[in-house]
Amino acid sequence: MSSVNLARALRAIKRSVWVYHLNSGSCNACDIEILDALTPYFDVERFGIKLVGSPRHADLILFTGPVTRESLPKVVRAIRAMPRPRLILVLGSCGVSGGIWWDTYSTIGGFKKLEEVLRENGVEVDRVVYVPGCPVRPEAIIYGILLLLGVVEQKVKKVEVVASES
Amino acid sequence: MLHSLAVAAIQLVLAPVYDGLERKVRAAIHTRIGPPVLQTWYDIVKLFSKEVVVPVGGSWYALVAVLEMLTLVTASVLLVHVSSAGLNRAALFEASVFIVLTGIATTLAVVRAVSQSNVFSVLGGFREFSLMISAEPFLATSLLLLISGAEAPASKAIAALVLVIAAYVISGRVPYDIAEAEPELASGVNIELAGPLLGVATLSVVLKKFISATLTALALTSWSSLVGIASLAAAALLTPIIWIAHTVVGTLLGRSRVDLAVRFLYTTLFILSSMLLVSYGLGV
Amino acid sequence: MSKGVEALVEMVGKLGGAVEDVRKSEIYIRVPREAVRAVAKLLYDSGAYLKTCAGVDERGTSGFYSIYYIFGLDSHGVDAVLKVLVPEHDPLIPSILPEVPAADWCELEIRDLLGIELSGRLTKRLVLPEDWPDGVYPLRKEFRYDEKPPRVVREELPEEVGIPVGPYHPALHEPEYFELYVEGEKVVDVVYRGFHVHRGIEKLAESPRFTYKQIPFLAERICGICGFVHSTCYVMAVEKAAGIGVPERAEFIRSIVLEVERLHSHLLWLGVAAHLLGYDAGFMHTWRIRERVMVLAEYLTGSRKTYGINVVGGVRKDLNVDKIDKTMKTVAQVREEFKKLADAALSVPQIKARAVGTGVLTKSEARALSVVGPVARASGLYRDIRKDYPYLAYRKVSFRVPLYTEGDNLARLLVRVEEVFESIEIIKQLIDMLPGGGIVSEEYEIPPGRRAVAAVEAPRGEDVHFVITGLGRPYRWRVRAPTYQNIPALRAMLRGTSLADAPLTIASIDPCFSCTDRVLVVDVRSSRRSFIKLVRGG
Amino acid sequence: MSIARILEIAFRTGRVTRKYPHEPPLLTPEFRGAVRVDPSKCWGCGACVKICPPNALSLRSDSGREVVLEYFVGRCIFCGMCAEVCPARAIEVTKEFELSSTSLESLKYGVAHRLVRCSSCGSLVWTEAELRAVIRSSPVAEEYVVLCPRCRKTRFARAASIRVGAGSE
Repeated sequence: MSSVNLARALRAIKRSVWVYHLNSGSCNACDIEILDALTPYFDVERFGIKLVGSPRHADLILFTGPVTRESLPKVVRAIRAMPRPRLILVLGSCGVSGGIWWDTYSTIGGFKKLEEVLRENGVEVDRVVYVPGCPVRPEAIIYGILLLLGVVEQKVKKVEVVASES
Repeated sequence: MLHSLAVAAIQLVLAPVYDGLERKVRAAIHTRIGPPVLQTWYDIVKLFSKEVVVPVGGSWYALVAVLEMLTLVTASVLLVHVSSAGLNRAALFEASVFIVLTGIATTLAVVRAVSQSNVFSVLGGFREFSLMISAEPFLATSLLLLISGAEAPASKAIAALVLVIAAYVISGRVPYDIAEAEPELASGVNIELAGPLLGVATLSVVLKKFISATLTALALTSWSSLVGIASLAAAALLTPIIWIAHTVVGTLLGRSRVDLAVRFLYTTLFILSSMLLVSYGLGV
Repeated sequence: MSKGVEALVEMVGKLGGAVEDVRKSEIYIRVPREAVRAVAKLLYDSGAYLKTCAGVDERGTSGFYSIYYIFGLDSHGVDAVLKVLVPEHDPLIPSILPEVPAADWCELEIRDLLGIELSGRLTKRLVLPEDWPDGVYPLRKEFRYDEKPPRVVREELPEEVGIPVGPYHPALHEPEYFELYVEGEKVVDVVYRGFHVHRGIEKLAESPRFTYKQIPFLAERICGICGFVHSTCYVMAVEKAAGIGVPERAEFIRSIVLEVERLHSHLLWLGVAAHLLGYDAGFMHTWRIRERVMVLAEYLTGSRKTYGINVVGGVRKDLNVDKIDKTMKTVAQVREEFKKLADAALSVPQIKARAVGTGVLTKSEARALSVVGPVARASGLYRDIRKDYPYLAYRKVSFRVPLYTEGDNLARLLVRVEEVFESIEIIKQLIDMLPGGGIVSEEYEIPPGRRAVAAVEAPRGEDVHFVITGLGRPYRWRVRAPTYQNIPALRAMLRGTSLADAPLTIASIDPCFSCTDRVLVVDVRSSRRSFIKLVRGG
Repeated sequence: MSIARILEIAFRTGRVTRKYPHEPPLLTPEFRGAVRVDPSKCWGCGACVKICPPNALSLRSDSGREVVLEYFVGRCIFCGMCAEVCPARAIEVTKEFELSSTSLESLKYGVAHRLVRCSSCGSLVWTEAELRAVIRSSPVAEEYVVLCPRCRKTRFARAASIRVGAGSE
């Protein structure tokens, strides 16, 4: 598929989102919160969200971790295996920006850098939503997915104000 | 013919709804809300809207998946015939063909799985095969005996019991979901499928559950003398109830291991079937 | 020093060891390079466990590389720390692996990160990424923490063809994996391929980006499940090294939060175990109960997971009446609910059938590999840091250490079930005895060149931190997580089990970086090493 | 049948699911979410930048005439240390966790501070806000306030030496 009708694809998965969890070397905190989102208090199955075992089955990748050097090639392969449109929810401050490890020798520093590598390898990503948190709360994960599907509005925006005495 | 097509269509529509109901009930036992009742339908519709990824083995492989689903639909329609005949000798032919077709469907699934170079898929295929040989022969015996006139109460009861157990096994629920056991095989036999093909496979899965529930309904109504529409109605009413009962049983148990499962099923079903043959022979 | 320890030290002296420093719970002994193997054998044979070994680039201060071997004399509550000097021009140490099987990984790590060669054993790359160039050693001081050496393309091993399909199980996703060699459905051998989560933490802590005050937050992110253990262990090591007194109330708060963490961690694991056994109702209900603990943790500390309340000298958040009340209520509820659930779950026939007699680790294997935590306790080793080296408020509470001798998956499961109840009792006692006063002492100085070993009993077992202080930040900070010690035991546990039981067995050590989801299966019967590829044709 | 006891547990417990986002999240009063920098209080001193473990807070100076304190919530670890060390109490830890965004840029929040020239050497050292805070809080002689620390030191040393008579030698 060369071009992807994103709006149509999003409409198609609105009631049934199958997610694949991809960990690129995170500390596990975001990962257990992903699991937590499945359990009774949060129960993401009520939105039709289901965790699947293979990127082939996935509509959306839940991406965690700062992308360690060792995991990089494997992460690229996993994302490539996902059918288009490739939707990615980047969870946690590590994934978003490399987090506390953003400049160490054995991580590449988050999804932004990974995107470059993906592009070099000819793997296109169709839509990315960043979900900061350390770790991300289950509710933040739900919010992120709903934002990606266009159900809720984005709350944050870039702000730069001039300091002033009130 | 038209009648059969209508039956097939109704089943195809209903089975995913029942599956949605199953997920809802399971969620309730988990103390959570769970998905909408139509969730399985949403899943299938979505899968059909996705890109077709032809797995290794090419279109032949895809054909096997579709064929498997069609076989199951046919088997399911035949089962309805058997049921409307009220477990009568008249339906012996349909019942025999039904048994052959379920066997073919499982074989197709196994072939599809083991033809992959994916080890998980291959292992899943072998597990499916082990389960098949430990359940389907007994299913065949008990069903045929019930139809061909096991009149005596003891024989009838044992045959019904064997049928209930075997039917549960082919429903593919815990503890017998080992062919796709997620933890070790990551959806095993279906691992290589995606998009519409996975949708077809999902339909196969729910159809198997449908067949399983109908078979159980048959076993339970084998005492009644309902025929025709009345018998159909009874089966139609019982099917969702049995489906839910199956669900509850599934939630209470853990997954078995292939060697344990085969040993357990073989010993249990073998003993029961032997008793059945003896009682049938004695006419009690 | 007790009599037994004295006698031991004397024997070490005869082999050439010289006592450098004797502290309350540590003895530092300088050992000549040639004698290290003999000394290690002596200590190991006399019942000591190897806690870890650590290489330090001390060329800047002493002109040598130093290798520290930390042996735990558990029955005396004392650590014997051997120090071996390695000259710069001859970076080689004799391996102690033949005497101490537990030294396997930490020796390889020294080789990888510090470039010290090992004699008398097989070596391979363990920690550094596959594409890392040879001759670049991150823990040498001249290496900058944010250097990114160029990729080296090595001949790709068949193992590297791809991530094996999918997460091996959806419960514990991490890019770690094992290669299971199977015969039909039976596992005949296991090779661990891991360290995908190597993030360079120890080096980062030495970098100018961090100070003593900030490292607890870094330590907490070593592991997202038992992070508080790491931050506690780090601050304890620094406090011990610098002789900083911590208010008693802070010690109590740390202990309470540690036990809260153990509760959530054990419940997490038990839920995952239920899921692995296909008993999803057990998973859902366990996690429902666990959610109460998560909410409590957030209420006590401000975060559901990475609590962030540890600082050198104490804690940042105090307990008040409301929090105490909520804690007592929560643990009482958890106790009641979990009791009922455990009864129901343990009666599920498949759980018994699949956990009994699978993944057995015998006591002698457990001893040889110095395994820790519930894994050790399930194999009949009475090891618990809270009892052996009492720290924080643990010397003031009474609790039982569950002990099983079967060494199978069920034993490890039951140890954790019982520990849930013990943790609840500990929390209740600590709350009852909670002393008043401040929660942090801020008047302190951390002089450089001090050393200390601290250990904390994490949910997964003993966590060890070794600190050498420096200016503004540690000169060297060595972390040894419990899983590090337990993973090598998996080889013994997995051999002979069936493939279906492999996930539970791997999970049964409660791996911190759980490895179960990346497994390569190789069928040796068909003599075809059929690696699983993720990507086909695309 | 004790395996069926799970049904009883389930029945007694009922449904525990929170219908987030239609129901409020499971937050406690202690939860640490994103921090908020109050532009009317911030001095731009950089104490928070120094303590921030992941470098989520930074001071950047594009033009040289101003510095911007930038908070990048995408790197924040929500430890709240910045709020603890802020001398102006300008940083507040909020309960905000719905921070999802389709771009990294919208995760940034900046407070720009104009810099003040040292009246003696002309170098840019203080921010306006810092200067105001200094004037408010400490009784520094007017002439020192507008100086950079270096010039202050020289000026003070000269003044002191005059006072003790060292200058007259």
